[in-house]
Amino acid sequence: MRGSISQGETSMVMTVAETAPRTLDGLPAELLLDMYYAMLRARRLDERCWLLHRQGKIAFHISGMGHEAAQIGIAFAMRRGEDHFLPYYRDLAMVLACGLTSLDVMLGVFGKKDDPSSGGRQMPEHFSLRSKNIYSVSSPVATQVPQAAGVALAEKLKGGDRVAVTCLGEGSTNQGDFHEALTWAGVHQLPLIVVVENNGYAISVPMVQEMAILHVSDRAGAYGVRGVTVDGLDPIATYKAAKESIDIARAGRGATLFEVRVVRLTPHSSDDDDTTYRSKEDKVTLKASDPLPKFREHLMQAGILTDQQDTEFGAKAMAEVDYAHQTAEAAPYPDVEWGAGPVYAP
Amino acid sequence: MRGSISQGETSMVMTVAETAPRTLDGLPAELLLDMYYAMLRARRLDERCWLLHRQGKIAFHISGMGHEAAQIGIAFAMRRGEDHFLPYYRDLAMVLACGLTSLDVMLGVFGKKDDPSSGGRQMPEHFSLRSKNIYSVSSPVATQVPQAAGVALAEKLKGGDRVAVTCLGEGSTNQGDFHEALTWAGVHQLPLIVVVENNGYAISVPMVQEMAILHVSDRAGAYGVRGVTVDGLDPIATYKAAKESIDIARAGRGATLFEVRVVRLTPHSSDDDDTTYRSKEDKVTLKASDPLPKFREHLMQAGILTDQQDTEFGAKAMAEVDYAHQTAEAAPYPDVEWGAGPVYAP
Amino acid sequence: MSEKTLIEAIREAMDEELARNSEVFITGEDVGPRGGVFRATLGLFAKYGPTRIIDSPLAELSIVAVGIGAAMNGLRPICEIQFADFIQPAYNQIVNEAARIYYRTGGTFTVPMVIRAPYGGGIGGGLYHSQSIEATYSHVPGLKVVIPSNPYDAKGLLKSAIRDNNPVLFLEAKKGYRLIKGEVPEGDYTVPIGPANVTREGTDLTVYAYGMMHFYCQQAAEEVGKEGISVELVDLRTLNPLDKDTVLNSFKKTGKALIVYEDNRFLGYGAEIAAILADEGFNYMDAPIMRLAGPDVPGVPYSHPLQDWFMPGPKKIADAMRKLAAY
Amino acid sequence: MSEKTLIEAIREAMDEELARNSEVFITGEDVGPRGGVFRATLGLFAKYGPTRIIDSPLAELSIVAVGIGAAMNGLRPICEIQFADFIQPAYNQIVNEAARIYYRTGGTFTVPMVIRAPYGGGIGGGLYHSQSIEATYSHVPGLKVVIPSNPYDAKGLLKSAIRDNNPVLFLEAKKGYRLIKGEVPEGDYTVPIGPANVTREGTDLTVYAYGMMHFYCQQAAEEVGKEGISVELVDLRTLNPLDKDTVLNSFKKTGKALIVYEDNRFLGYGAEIAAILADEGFNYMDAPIMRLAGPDVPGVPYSHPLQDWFMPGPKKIADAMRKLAAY
Ligand SMILES: Cc1ncc(C[n+]2csc(CCOP(=O)(O)OP(=O)(O)O)c2C)c(N)n1
Ligand SMILES: Cc1ncc(C[n+]2csc(CCOP(=O)(O)OP(=O)(O)O)c2C)c(N)n1
Ligand SMILES: [Mg+2]
Ligand SMILES: [Mg+2]
Repeated sequence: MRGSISQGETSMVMTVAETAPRTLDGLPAELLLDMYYAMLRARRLDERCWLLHRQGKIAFHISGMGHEAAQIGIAFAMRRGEDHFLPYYRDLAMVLACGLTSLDVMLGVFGKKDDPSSGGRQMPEHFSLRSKNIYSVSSPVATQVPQAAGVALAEKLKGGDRVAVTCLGEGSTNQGDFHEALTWAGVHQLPLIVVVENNGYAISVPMVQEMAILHVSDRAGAYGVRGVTVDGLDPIATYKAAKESIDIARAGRGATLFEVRVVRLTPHSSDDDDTTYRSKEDKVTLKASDPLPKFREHLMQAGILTDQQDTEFGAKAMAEVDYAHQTAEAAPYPDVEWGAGPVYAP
Repeated sequence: MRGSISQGETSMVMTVAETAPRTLDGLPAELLLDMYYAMLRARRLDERCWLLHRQGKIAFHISGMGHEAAQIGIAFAMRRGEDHFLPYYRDLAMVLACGLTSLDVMLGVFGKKDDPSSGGRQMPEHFSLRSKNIYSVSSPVATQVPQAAGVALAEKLKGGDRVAVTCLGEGSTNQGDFHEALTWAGVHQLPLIVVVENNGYAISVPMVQEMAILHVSDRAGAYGVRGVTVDGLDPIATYKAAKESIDIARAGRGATLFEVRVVRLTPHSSDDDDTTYRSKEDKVTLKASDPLPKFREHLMQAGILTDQQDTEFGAKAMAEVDYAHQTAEAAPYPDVEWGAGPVYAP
Repeated sequence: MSEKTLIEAIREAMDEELARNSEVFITGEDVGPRGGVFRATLGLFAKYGPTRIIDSPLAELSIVAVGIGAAMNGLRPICEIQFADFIQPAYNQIVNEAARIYYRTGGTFTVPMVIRAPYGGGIGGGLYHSQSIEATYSHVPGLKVVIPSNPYDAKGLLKSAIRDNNPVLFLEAKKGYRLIKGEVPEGDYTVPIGPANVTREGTDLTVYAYGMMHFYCQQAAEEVGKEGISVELVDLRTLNPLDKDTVLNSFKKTGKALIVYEDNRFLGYGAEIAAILADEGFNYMDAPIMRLAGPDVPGVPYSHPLQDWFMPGPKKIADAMRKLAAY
Repeated sequence: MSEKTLIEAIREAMDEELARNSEVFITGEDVGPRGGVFRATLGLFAKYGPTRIIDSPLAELSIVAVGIGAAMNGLRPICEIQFADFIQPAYNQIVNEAARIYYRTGGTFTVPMVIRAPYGGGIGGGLYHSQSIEATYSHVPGLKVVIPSNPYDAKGLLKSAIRDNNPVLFLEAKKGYRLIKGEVPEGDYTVPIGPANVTREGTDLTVYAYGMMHFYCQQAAEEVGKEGISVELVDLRTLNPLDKDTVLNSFKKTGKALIVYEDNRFLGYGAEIAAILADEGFNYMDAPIMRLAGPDVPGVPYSHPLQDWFMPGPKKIADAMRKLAAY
């Protein structure tokens, strides 16, 4: 199978005005603009998928809207494309930041032959990209967490300095897989970050029905690992906390259970209808939490982002998404022989 | 199948000297002597099983020696035979206290037809006794814990006032089953006591290889349930703490993760040889922790137990064990048709 | 009597049993206000409240294990697994626990519970929303495995399952939830767990199927019937314990057997039917015992040309019928 | 060359592969200083230390999942499961994960790992220390399943499994660990995963078996040979993917088949062999395809009369051979 397809993707070279401030909250403007663009692009791509679904052009989509700030904060704290990353289905912004292209994602969404994650074998949002150490998303939740412990253990045994980062939802922390993974993380002081993207719901089930604690990071004490909760609507706070956790892990000083509080701006997936369990008012409140306009505002107020720059970013993102969408739509389906295998590696 | 066989078992009517003190550590002498006898009897039965194994008369034994004080402390805090009890294989003292007889146990050890736990279908120490709400021990560890959550949930749904008590070893808390059970316990504030009999080893693996925490009760915080650690070598301390936890559970105020620190005086089972992982010195230290002579000493010093009484207890226990052993050894094996089923309940 | 879909029949069975017996309760992911992701429990939360319809944590092992415990303590849980694919974390609790407790306690403890799970492919679900799990679980003595092929049976069999004193895995063809319709009487009736059903009489060959594949086999039998091929169709319905008599009797009549299932072929359910026929039906064999099944790849692939390639359907089935008839 | 037991051969294979390739490591319960409860890893901790021989927490799901992760990140884990019975908590990780990762990533990720587990009854282990799990796992495309029947094959097959780029479930007949002895060459050699082995040539009937049952079949074949019954014995060795050619070729020669396995009969491994023969071997069938297997009860009962009743052994096998020969 194929590698990642980058043709037609524009690089993220930034043109920051000479006069703009060079740092904000201790972070360089270039980094912040990169982060902003990464969030924006993910959002545009995500929106396009919903549109394609409404148009009946794709069969399924599951979305990361509302999670982007957290994901980008974490991704930018990693050695992206080198550190091991075991994502879950909401990690669109994060896999884009780590090396999948918009076209790669769209090829998966359309189930096309050149989808680098699976060649059309897996459902949309079941990301993977071997060349960038993005491991394969599975559907049964939380299975990736003890696998990530294994990836981290191997790293330690090999004497490497990569960390393993894995993500899951707060509801999924109820699976035995999570528990067993954290146990290994504690016993072996693994270079592992277990990110819990806590959006308060497991499909329709609110957190209070899922667990009798306020913070998922409270679970860290059960395993002798660090526990951290950050505001995942704030990419800067997330970035800083993630950086610290990753540095600790890389230095061989152990794992962190890293909770980011986020919001799920959409229904669970394109198959879901959330009107039975979220009121209209709730959804209005939700919109107000959207991390993307918040971050835009923050950067603009600091003079890091200008209106013009934002318009340029928007246009660039749209161009990329258009290209990805059109190319993927026109791309060929897999040949039927591709269904048959190979089932076993040589 | 049969109920529990009590013929030949003597009741535990105590003959305490008129002059003896009536309480110790706030507990009545009668209770303490009952507890002492219960520990003693379990020990004698346990020892006999080891002997029978060395003589080649039985194929397997797994022992509770060193756990008796904890088990008896907890059992006596329960409504024995009424509260739901989901034991594990080391709970010999506790199942005896809750309603299995020595003969019942011996019938199981010999794999005989009238074994009330399984009719000889299960291995020794896979206790159960429907009439006393002693649920069935399985071999895969920790499976009983989420089942106990279900028992407790049913109790709550039915509006009953029985609590569910379940036991497992500290190593077994690493299974996903434990994690998922405690999650339910927290969310539904279940009338459940999860007892962890922490003897510091899972077969050969010391606790430090099993988890990166000092107290298993530290895990309670992950679930929003109470966490308690007590000295399981002290039956009085265990009794009091267990009573409090059970009262809370019965009052509908939630579950407790109840850790008892105990010692495993024997190898893991009759199949084990612990010389590869425990030094001779360790074993000497271990012996000094034996809760049975400690409790005897404590009661004697307080004048609750006399030498004569102790001798009488010893003789009674031996008589019971002799009877159980001889009767069980002479008892018939199951007919082969009993292997075939029934497989399904009518 | 009125026409209902498969899922409506299932919902009706649960609704009536909840009303009939206060020991019955439902738990699973999103079964409460959401009414289940397939809406099988729609309206039941509003009707029976949060002590009868309990949204579980996202943890299948515990959904089953809590069910086992509740069943041992006198209730009759219906545990919903969101997709059959996600039952696997509970495998140990089902196989080592639920299925064995009655036997291992010498019959003193029973585990009256139902585990419902939507199974099967053809709905664009990819590897993990398409699985057929019946063979794996039918290999487990102590567990009953039931798959209805139509709404009438679905209601009647589910009621029997809820009243059964054993653990029953009740598998529902999700592809057929809204596609398969049929007459369903109002009110109480049951269909017994055990007997298979000869849903079409014929003389040339016997086709064995269940669930969604039975639905397709009916269409295919109709089709080849026009060409003069007389197909006898056996709807197995209860996969474990199997109604061997009905299986053998039909074979004695036709001497030719085709078994259709969408699970992977190798060691799929049809293997046992074939093995039984090759032993106890040897004297009646007029042709090779044929199986039409899913190919031996690790799951139903997502992309629709690949999914079409994987799934048996009326056309492939009709072809297999023709081939066997011509033998 | 010297005579070794089954378990010595297994230990030797691991020892040599650990020495040969630094990517190989072992994890599992009590595999360290204790050397495993069956002593399969005895001495390896002392030799290779705690970074190559890792005592795991008591949690099988994670033993397998950590193995998967380590394998994806370039190592070659050997995961020891203490008893096959206790592999079930890891079912989801094996079936939904290990077996599917290569396929679901379009071949970009591989999972080169071995899961070793002692299986089978007859050792007084009761329901939970006696299980045969090969049928359940052989139904899983993407996973390889191997069961050696003698020390020579055990060493050679285990080495192949460790070098294989796929997940391999390597099942060891615990009853045979010390009972089965044979010549094992010093040093490196492999036995390929895949080919079955005709371990005895014969003309009257073919017996298919593996692991412990193959051992007993050899004894039974010897016995009935004295009575003039000529048994061809096929040791399947690799259960998935199956060597269908060898299976069919022997059947074409004898026209009679007996499949022996100790797992529950219904949907046990023999069902697939029977189904293949009843289809592709139809033209050669001279008798019913017979199976001798464990009865369909929820486990091997403990008490020895019950265990004897459950287990197939040389006597029962010889009787089945006689019956089939006489058909
Ligand atoms: C083992 C398993 N059970 C059930 C499902 C169905 N399912 C998919 S996502 C989901 C909810 C996940 O909630 P959470 O972990 O909070 O993540 P979120 O979707 O909110 O990001 C469920 C129940 C699944 N994928 N896997
Ligand atoms: C799922 C499972 N895996 C492995 C075993 C084998 N085994 C039996 S007891 C035991 C150790 C248990 O240790 P712990 O939980 O600390 O209890 P203890 O025996 O020390 O009381 C092991 C590994 C088992 N019975 N079940
Ligand atoms: Mg969530
Ligand atoms: Mg222990």
